[in-house]
Amino acid sequence: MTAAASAVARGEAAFRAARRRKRSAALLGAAILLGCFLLSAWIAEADPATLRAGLPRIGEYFRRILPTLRWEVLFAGTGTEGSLAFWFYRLDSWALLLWETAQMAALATLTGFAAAALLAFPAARNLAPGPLAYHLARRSLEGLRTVPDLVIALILVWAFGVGPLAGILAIALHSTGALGKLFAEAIENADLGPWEGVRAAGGSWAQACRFAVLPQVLPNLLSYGLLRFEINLRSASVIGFVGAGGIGEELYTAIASNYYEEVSAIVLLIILAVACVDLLSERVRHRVIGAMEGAR
Amino acid sequence: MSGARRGGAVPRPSPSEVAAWRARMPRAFAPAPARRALRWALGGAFLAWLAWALWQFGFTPQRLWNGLSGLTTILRLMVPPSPGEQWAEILRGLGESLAMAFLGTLLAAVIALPLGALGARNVLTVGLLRFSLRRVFDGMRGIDQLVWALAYVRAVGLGPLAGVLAIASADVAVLAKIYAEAIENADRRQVEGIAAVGGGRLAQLRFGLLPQVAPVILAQALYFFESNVRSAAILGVVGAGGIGLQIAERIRVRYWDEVAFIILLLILTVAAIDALSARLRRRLIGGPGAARA
Amino acid sequence: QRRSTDPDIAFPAPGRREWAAQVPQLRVGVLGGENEADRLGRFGPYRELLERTFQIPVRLFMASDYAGVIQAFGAGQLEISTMSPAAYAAAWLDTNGGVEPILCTEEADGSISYVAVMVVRADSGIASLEQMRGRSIVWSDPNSASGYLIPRFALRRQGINPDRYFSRTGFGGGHEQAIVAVLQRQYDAAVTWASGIGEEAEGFTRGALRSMVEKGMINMRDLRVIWRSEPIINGPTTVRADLPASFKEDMKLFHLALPRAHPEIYRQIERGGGAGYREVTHAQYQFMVDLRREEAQERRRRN
Amino acid sequence: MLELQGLTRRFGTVTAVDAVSLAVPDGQMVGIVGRSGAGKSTLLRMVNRLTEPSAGRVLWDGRDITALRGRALRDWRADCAMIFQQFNLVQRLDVLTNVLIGRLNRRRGPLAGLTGLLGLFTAEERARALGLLDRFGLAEAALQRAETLSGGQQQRVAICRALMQEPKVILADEPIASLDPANAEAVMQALRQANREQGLTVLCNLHQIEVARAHCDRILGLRQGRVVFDGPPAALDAEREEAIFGDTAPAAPGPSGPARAPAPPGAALVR
Amino acid sequence: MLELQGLTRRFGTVTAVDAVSLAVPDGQMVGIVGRSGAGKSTLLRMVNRLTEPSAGRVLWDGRDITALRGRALRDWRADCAMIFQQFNLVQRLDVLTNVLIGRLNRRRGPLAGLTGLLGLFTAEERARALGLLDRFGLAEAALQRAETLSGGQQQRVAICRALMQEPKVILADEPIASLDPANAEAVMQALRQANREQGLTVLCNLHQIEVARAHCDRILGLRQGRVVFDGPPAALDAEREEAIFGDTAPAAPGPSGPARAPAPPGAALVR
Ligand SMILES: Nc1ncnc2c1ncn2[C@@H]1O[C@H](COP(=O)(O)OP(=O)(O)OP(=O)(O)O)[C@@H](O)[C@H]1O
Ligand SMILES: Nc1ncnc2c1ncn2[C@@H]1O[C@H](COP(=O)(O)OP(=O)(O)OP(=O)(O)O)[C@@H](O)[C@H]1O
Ligand SMILES: [Mg+2]
Ligand SMILES: [Mg+2]
Repeated sequence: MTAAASAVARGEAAFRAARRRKRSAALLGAAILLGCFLLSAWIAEADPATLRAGLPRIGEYFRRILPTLRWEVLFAGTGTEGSLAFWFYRLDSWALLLWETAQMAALATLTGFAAAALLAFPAARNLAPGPLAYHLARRSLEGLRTVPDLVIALILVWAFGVGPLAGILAIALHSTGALGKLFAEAIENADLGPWEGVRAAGGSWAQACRFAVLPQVLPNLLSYGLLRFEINLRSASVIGFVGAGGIGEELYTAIASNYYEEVSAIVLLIILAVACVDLLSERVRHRVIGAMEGAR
Repeated sequence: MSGARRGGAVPRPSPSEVAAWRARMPRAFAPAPARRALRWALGGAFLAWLAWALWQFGFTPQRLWNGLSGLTTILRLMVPPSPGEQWAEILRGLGESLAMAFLGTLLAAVIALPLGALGARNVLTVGLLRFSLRRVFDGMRGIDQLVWALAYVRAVGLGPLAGVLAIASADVAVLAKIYAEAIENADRRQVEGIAAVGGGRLAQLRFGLLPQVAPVILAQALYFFESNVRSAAILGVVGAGGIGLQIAERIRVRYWDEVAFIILLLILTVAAIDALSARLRRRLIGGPGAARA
Repeated sequence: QRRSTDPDIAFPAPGRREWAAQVPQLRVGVLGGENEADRLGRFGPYRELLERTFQIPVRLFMASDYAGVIQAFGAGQLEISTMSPAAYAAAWLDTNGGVEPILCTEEADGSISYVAVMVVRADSGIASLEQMRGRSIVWSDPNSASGYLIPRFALRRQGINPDRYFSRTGFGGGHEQAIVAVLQRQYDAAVTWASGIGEEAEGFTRGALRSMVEKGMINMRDLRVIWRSEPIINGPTTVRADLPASFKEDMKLFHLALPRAHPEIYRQIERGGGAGYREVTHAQYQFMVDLRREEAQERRRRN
Repeated sequence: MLELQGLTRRFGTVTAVDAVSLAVPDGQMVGIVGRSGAGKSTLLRMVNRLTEPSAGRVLWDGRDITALRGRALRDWRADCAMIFQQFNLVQRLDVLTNVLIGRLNRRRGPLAGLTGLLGLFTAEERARALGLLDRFGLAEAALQRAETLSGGQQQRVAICRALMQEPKVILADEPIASLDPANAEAVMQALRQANREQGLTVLCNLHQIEVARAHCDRILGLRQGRVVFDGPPAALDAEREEAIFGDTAPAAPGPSGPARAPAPPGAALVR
Repeated sequence: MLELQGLTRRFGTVTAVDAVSLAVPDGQMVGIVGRSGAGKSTLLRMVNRLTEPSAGRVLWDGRDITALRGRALRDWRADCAMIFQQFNLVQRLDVLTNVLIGRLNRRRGPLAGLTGLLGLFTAEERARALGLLDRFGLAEAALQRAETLSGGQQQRVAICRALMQEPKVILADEPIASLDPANAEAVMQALRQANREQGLTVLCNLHQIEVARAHCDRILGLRQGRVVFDGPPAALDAEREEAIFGDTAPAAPGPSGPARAPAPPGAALVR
C-alpha cells in the first residue's frame, strides 16, 4: 500500500515537474510567437481600425467584376448585353487557352513530379543512403525552389528562345524543388517497419524505396502532385514571361486592361478546372488508399 | 541453381504445377483481361499524348542540345554576386517580406485548420456538406491572388495590410485542402481507441487526430511561410515592397549580379526556415529511432 | 507650360496647407514608366522632404504593377502617383476621368518622349517596313505601350493592319525576351522602346537595347532598326482629379523646383539622368486613351 | 446481462462472424478461443459498435445497443471498455494522458467538455491513473510517449486505460499476446480480480487455451465465425478442442476454399 | 558456422546486449528466451546488421559479417532471413507481392535490377510463392492487401517471405506471438523441418519456454543483455529457469524502469 502510495506520489511529482517544464516551454514559445505576431502586425500596418473600416468594402471589387445579367435576355446571343453569351463571348478562345495551358502544366508537372520523386528519397533524412547524397539532394532541392522561376525562365530564354519550351522547363524545375521538399517530408513520416523488412530480405536501397516506402506515400505524393498541377495551371507569370500565353496571362491582361466582366468569366473557368482537378485528386487518392475501412 | 544447392525450402515448381496454379488463381499471374486491356489502353493513350505534347511544345533533342550553349549568358553576368549600392533596401525588403508572410500565413493556417477538419471525410460524415465545402475551397483556390489583392486594395488601400490579407485569402483554401487530406491519411486505430472509451467527436479529434497530424500541419504552414517570403507578385501589386519586389525590379533592369546576391540571401533565409521546421518537426514526431523500442 | 528649366520657379515654403484638411495623409504611388530603372531610386529623403514641406504624414508605395494603383485611385485610397502613359490611360478610363496628369519627366536633352522601334537581325536582309510584309513579328507583352499598344496603333494609322500584314505575330513576354527571340531566329522582327536619340550603334541613349548593350548581352551590329514610331510622351505624375486645385498646384511647384532646390534628392529619385519636370495636360495623353478604347472595341469585335 | 442475437458480419464474400447468439450473465468471465481469422476480433468490435453488424442485435439489460446513437452510444462505449489487439494508443501522447483518456466520458458538469478537450485532469484523476500504472509496473514510464514503449508495455497501458473507464463490461482482444509469461499471468489476474471484485463482465479473446481454462468461467469456441463450443472449461475435452482448432475442416480464411491446388509434394504442413 | 564474438550494443545508457559470445554449428536450432527487454530482438538484429553492434563481431564460416558493405551485405541479408516481431509487411501491397519481395535479391542478370523495381516476377516465382502460402493456409488470401489480414495471418505471410528467400540462416523474432496453438505448432514445425531437411541454422526468440524446450536443440537464456544460460533443453532445470525469468534481480526493460510483476494482492483495483 505504502509502496503504491509512494509510487503515486513520485509519479505526481514527476508529472508536476514535467508540467512546469512544459508550461514554461509553452509560455516561452507563446511569448515568442506573440512577439513575432505583434512585430509583424506593426510592420504590416495591420491596424484594427483600418480593418474594420475596410473589410465591408471587399465586395466592391467583386461586384465590379461580376456582370449585370438580365433575366429576359439571359440566353440571348453574344451581341446582347446582359446575356450569358455576352459575358462569355470569348469562351471558345478561353477554352482553347485553358486546354493549351493545361497541357503545358501537365507536362511541366509530370517532369517535375518525376524528378522530385527521384530526388526526394535521398533527401529524406531517414532513408538517405549517405550524408553526401543527402546534402546534395537537399541543397539542390532548396536551390531549385529558391531561385525565382522568373530567373530560371530568363536563363532558359537565352538558351531555348521564347515559347512554351522555356516556360515548361522553368516550371518543371521550380516544381521539382517545391514538390521534392514535400515528398521528402512525407517519406520522413512513413513507417519504417516495411523498409526493414525489405532490407532484411536482401533488397537493395532502390528496391526498398520502391516496395516498402512508395506504397505508403503514394497517396500523399499524388495529392501534392495534383495540387502542384493546379498551381501550375493557374500560374501566369512564368508562361506569360516567356511569351507562351496561357490562360493566366489572359487573366492578367483582362485585369490590367480593366475588362471587368472578362475577369469574372475567366476566374469562373479556372475555378471549374480547379474543381475538376480536385475531384480527380480525391478519386485517385482514395483509390490508392483503398478500403481502409476497419484496418485493425 | 539455388534449388540444386539445398533441395529447396520452397520446392521449385514444375511447369505443370505452374500451370495448375495459374488455372486456380489466374489473378495472381496477370490482371483480369478487362483490367489489362484498360491498362494498355490508358498507357497507350498516355504515351501518345506525351509524344504529341513533346512535339507540340518543341522538345526536340536537337533544340535541347543546341540550347545548352546559351545557358551561361546570364549565369556569367551573375558572378560575382554583389549587393549593389542598396543593400540596406534589400535587407529591409527581406524583413518586410518575413513579417508580411508570417502574418499572412499564420492567419491562413489558423483559419484553415478547422475548415480542413470539416473537409475531411473521416471527420464530416455528411457527404453533401463536405462536398459543397470542398467546392467552396476550390472556388477560393481558383480566384487568383491578384484578384484578391485588388479586392483588398479597394478595401484597405495600398500597402502591406492588403498584401497580408491577400496572402491569407489565397492560402486558406490551399492549406484547408492539404489539412483535410492529411487528416484523411491519419491512422484510424488511434481514433478508434478514443471512440472506444466513449469519447465524443471533438475528443476524437483532439486526442486521436491532432497529435498525429500536428507535424504535417506545422510543416505545411512553415512551407507556405517560406514560399510566401519568396513570392513577389501580390506584394508588388499592392505596393507593399518586400524582397520579392526588390528581386523583380532587378530582373527587369537586368542587374544580374544583384539578383544573384538576393538569391543567395534568400537561400540562406530558406535554409534557416528549413532548419527551424526540421527542429519543430523532430520535437513533434520524436527523435529518430524513438518510435521503435 | 512651365518646366523645371524655367528660372523663376520657387520651391514651396514649408508649412501646413489649407488642403491638409481634405488630405490627412499624402499617399504616393511609385510606378515605373517605360524606364524601368526609375523605381530603383532612393526615395527616403524625397518622402521626408514632402513631409517637411507640407507637414503632413506621407506614405510611399512602390508598386510593380499598375492594376493595384488604378484600383486604389478608384477607391480614393491614393492621392498621387507616377505612372506610364498606358497606365494613365487605363486609370483615366477606369475612373471616368477621375485622375489628372500634372507633370512628366524631362530628359537631359530636353525631350519628354521616347519612341517605339522595330528591330530585325542585321543579316536578315530586311531594311524597311515594306519588306516586313509576310514576315513574322514579336511584340513584347500585351500590356506594354511601346512594345505592343503603340506600334499596333501607329501601324494602323499608317494603313497597315498588323494582324494581316505579318505572317505571324506573338508575344515574347518582355522587351528583352522579344529581342532574344529575334536573335534566335524565332521571329523576323521585334518591337521595343528607345529614346530615339543618340548613337543607334550604341542602342540609343536609353532604352531596352541600350541596357542590353551595356550588359554585354547583345551587340548592335547584329541588329538593325527599320522603323520608329512617332514620339510617345513620357508617363505623367498623376493626381486624383477631385482634390483641391491648390493641392495640385503645390505638387507641381514642389516637383518643378525640386531639381534646383534639392539637386541631391532629385538625383536619387531619378537615378542620374533627367533635367526635371514639365507640366502636362490630359490632352497630351488623349491619344493613349483613344488607343485603349480602340483596343477594347477591337477585342469585343474579336479582332 | 449482455445478449447477442444472431450477430453477423460480412466483409465482401467473407463472413467473419456468422449468426452468433449468446447470453452472458453479469459478472461472468468468458474466454473466446479460436484459430487465427476465426472472427474473434470482429465479434468484440461489434459489441462495442466499432464495427457495425451486418445482421443481428446486441442487447444490454434488454436495451438494444445496436440502435444507439450519439450521446447514448458514447455512454455505452464508456461502459464497455475495449482493449485492442494492437493497443490503439495515441502514439504521440504520454502514457499518463493515454490512461486519463479513459475518463473522458466520465466527466459531468457544464465545463466537462471544455476541460476534457484542454486535457485538464484533476489531481485526483491523475493519482488514480498513476496508481493503476504502478500496479502494472509502469509508474516510472508515465511521462514517456506511448510510442517509445515496448510492445508488452503498450499492452499494459491499454489495460490501464480500460480499467480507468470503470466499465461494466471489458472486451479484451488478446490482451496477453505480446507479454512474457510472468506479465501475462499478472494481466490475467488483474482482469479476473476486476471481474470478481466489481462483478464486471469480461469477454476475452485468447490464443492459448490453457490460459482460458485457468482463468475463465466459460469458454466460447469460434470457428469460421460460428460458435462450435460453449460451456465451462471442464467440458472442453480433447475432442471438442479438436473441433475448434483441429484440422478436420479447412482453416483457410477468405472465400470458402475451392478445389485445393496441387499441394507441393509432401509438404502439407499446416493442414 | 555462425559465430558471435563479444557482441555488444548500447542505446544511450542502456546496454541492450552485453558481450555475447557464441558459436552455432550449421544446422542447429537455437531458442533464445528471456524477459521482455532482455535484448533478444537486438541480438537478432545485429546478426542481420539491421542494428550495428557497438562492439564485437559476427562471423559466418569465418568471414567477418560486421565488415560487409553494399552488394556483399545485401547477399548476406538474403542468406539470413529475418522474421520480425511486428511482421514488417508492406501494408498496402497484396500478400503475394509481400512474399515475392523475398526473391528480390535472388535475381541475377543484366535486367534484374529493373525488372525487380517494376515488380515483374516470373510465373515460376509466383507459383512458388503461392505454393508456400498454400502450405500455411493462405493461398486464398494471396491477392488481399496485407493490412486486411488478421494478426496471425500477417505473421504467417512474414514467415512465407522468409522461406521464399531460401536462406541459410533464419532469424525469427517471436514468430508465434500472435498465433493460436495449432498455428504456432505448425510454424514451429515448419521451422524445424527447414532446419532438419535443409540444414538451416535457426535462431528463434521465444517467450514460452515450453515451446523452446519442445523444438530447439539448444537454449540460450538472456537476462539484461547477458547470457545466463546456454545448453540443451534437458539442462534447463527450474533453478536455471528462475535465473532467467525470476524476480531475484530486476528484469529492467530499458529506461522505463522495472517491469514489475503481479499486483499487490490486496490492492483495490480502481481506487
Ligand atoms: N476490414 C476488413 N476487410 C476485409 N476482411 C476483413 C476485415 N476485417 C476482418 N476481415 C476478415 O475477417 C476474418 C476474421 O477476422 P478477425 O480479425 O475477426 O479474426 P481473429 O479471430 O481476430 O484472428 P486473429 O486471432 O488472427 O486476430 C478474417 O478472415 C479477416 O481476413
Ligand atoms: N532503438 C532503440 N532506442 C533505444 N533503446 C532501445 C532501442 N531498441 C531497443 N532498446 C532498448 O534495449 C533493450 C532491449 O530491447 P529488445 O527489443 O532487444 O528487447 P526484447 O528482449 O526483444 O524484448 P521483448 O520481448 O519485449 O520484445 C530495451 O530496454 C529497449 O528499451
Ligand atoms: Mg484478432
Ligand atoms: Mg523483442
